[in-house]
Amino acid sequence: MSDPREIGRPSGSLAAPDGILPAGTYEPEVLPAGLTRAPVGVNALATEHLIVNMGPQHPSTHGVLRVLIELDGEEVKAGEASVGYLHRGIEKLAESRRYSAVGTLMDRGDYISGIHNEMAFALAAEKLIDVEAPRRANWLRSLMAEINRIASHLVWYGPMGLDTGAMGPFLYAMRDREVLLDILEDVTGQRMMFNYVRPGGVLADITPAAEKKIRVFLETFDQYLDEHIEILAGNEIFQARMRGIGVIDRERAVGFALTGANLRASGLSFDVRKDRPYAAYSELDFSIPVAQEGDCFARFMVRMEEMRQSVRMIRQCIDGLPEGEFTAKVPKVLRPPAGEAYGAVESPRGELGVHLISDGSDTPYRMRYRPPALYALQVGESLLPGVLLADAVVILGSTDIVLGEIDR
Amino acid sequence: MAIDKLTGEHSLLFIRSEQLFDTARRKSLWYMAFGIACCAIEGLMSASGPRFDFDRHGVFFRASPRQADVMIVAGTVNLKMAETVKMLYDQMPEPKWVVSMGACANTGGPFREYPNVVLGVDKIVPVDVYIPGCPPRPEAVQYGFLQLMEKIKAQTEVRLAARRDSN
Amino acid sequence: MPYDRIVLTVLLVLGAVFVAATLATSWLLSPKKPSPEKAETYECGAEPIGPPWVQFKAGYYVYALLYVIFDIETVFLYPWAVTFSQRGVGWFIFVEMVIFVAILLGGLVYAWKEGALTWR
Amino acid sequence: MLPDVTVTRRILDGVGITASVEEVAILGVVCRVSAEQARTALRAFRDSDLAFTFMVDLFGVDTGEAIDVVYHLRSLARDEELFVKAEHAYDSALTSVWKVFPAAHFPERECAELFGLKLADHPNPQRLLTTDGVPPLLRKSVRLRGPEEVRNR
Repeated sequence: MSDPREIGRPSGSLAAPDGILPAGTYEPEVLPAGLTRAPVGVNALATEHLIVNMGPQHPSTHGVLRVLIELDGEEVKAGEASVGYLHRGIEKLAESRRYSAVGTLMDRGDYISGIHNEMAFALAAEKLIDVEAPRRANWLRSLMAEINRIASHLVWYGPMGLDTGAMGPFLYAMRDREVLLDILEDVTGQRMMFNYVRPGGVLADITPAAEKKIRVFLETFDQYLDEHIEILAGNEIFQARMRGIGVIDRERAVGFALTGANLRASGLSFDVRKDRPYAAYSELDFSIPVAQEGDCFARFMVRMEEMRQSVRMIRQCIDGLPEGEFTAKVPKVLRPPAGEAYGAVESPRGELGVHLISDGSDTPYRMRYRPPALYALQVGESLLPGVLLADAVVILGSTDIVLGEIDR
Repeated sequence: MAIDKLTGEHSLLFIRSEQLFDTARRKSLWYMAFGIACCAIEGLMSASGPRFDFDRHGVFFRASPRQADVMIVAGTVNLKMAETVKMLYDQMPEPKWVVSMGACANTGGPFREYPNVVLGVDKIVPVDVYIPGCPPRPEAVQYGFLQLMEKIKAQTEVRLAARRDSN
Repeated sequence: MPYDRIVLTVLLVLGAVFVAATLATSWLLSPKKPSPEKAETYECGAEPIGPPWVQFKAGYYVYALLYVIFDIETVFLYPWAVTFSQRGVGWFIFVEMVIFVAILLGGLVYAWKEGALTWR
Repeated sequence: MLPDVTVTRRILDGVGITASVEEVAILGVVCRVSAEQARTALRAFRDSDLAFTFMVDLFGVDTGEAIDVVYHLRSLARDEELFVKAEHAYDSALTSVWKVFPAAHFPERECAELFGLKLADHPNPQRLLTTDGVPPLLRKSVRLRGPEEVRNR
């Protein structure tokens, strides 16, 4: 029997020694940058690295993300994210859609928080045609956005429990999310692809049935939220898995252009709702949760606290909903004058911006969709070297990435 | 089946057993958690969540294709994803079925004009049940699975009828 | 044959038959359609990169070894615990078992100090 | 909210770049630079007292005769925003500003791939979103599929 190490060594050509491995599974000649195979000529105790695909179909990559991980036993030596498995050309298709129809494309960008996407596009379009949405429309927008934010945070919170090995929180999260989806469906008519926020205002007014459901939700959710925090955050195994893992310091956060809860967990309190107020956020009183450590647990607690603030805002929106029109007089086919505008929104994943360039025709000339999750993935990828494999999963989960937004 | 080697492919003895096995297969269709896009959140997460509970139909998600009977293609399949879909389909053990969920997987959906999107997953793998909608409601996904169970039962009848005529 | 011998043989026979029966049924009844694509290693739907037969980290092997040692120790504890109360002179047997466990614990402490249990 | 135009022009002159800096109607202050000077301009803005340390976004626009790569900068300290546009000819090279703003790693790969530019001194110059052989899709010259092609799929 020849030396077993010899069998595994790639012998120049891609052909495998007979019978051990079918030819196809050998490594392609060009390795992705950043991944280096272990040095050839292994001395007695040194270990060779194994390149593993945490591939497109993986329960804990929150979508079709493929991460090539170079493993030395349990320790990740290098990692490279390969995206593009859900690239559907939202920006290119928007160039051939009318302004009222681009909202449907934006819903399917970050498919968990559709209201925020539509609002980003609506704000940019309104800046171009210089129309201000009426006050009631702005309050309805903030109300729906905060409901959508809690639903989106719950979709992040459930799998966060799964990533750290807790099956229970996922079911609690889905139970509360169904209540929110019912409210969204009553008002907008759809559970996920709302097409509710249009340039100039919103689609429809809030129905009394939805208002009653919101009040019922407000009474119970605070207690549920404490229950969520106690179940997961109080658990010391969860804390051991999250505290001190994936620390992002302030310079790395700014350098990698992080936004949203990821940035606020590293100590910088930049929030589009406070620094660039839109919709009704200037009239609502809410605080921005900021943590200093910048590790996975800080990101977790910042998002849980954001849900509590959203409940506070929903209560204010419901009680103080002003009277009046819910949409401004806007022509059915928008033809904004030639120009450029940038509209930004605080989506659950960060600052979601739409840079709209119009040339006077009824379809946008160019629409750039700023994906906050793409920058979160970049930081996640840069944190991988030197981390245990189980922690790599937790880091990617804690940055709350959605592949629909990264691939657009 | 291997036992058929002992008693011949069309043996009369095992007609009843095939129906028995298909009933067992119908009542426990395990799908491969293969969510690509928005349909995954609606069809896999919400449908298997506590409210629209999929488990009552015996439908449960499995992470790997080795233990899955059904492959749900929930989302848009683009050129980069096509090889993965084909590879995963090949790696599933027989008997296997494919459910194409959502307008994107059926025929390209709202992104059909984009050259990078494959116009429907049936260009890559044979599809048994198409579920319309963008995204289809969780009830629609469960109705799609019930139709798949009917289809499995119907396939067995067709095979048995063919066998009865041939003898 | 004395009564307990019969019980033991029946137990062994039943175990063997049960295992053989389940394996045989699944081999007989499951449809077999092998194909080269199906034989590929499943790596999340992507092409596996690099040969899997690499010189792997020894940590896993040491973990498994420690587990096997303590597994056998518990196997020895069972008969001792069952017969412990029936015998007259309990003390002697108790001290003997404590020595046995102590020796194994010595091994564990050595492994722990050598860093066999840490992952890095 | 808007940086002072004369201060911006002074920073650029300090680095030896004569570029047009003007205030566009809705957008804000836009500074046009040539492709080669893009990196030095960005480094100057980042290290200047205006402190544009946060790169919000990087994307391309096909303006018919060339490709405008737009760098959207933000100064967290002074809460100001600035757009730097660098004009690149078709199929020219996009020099990476990865050392100035690490956030530009992925967007540059995507912009180069969807607009058909080549990547110069980039840590991982591979395609980000599409597979090899897919044309530069965001260019105006690449058409979408027609209705009949979609109908008889």
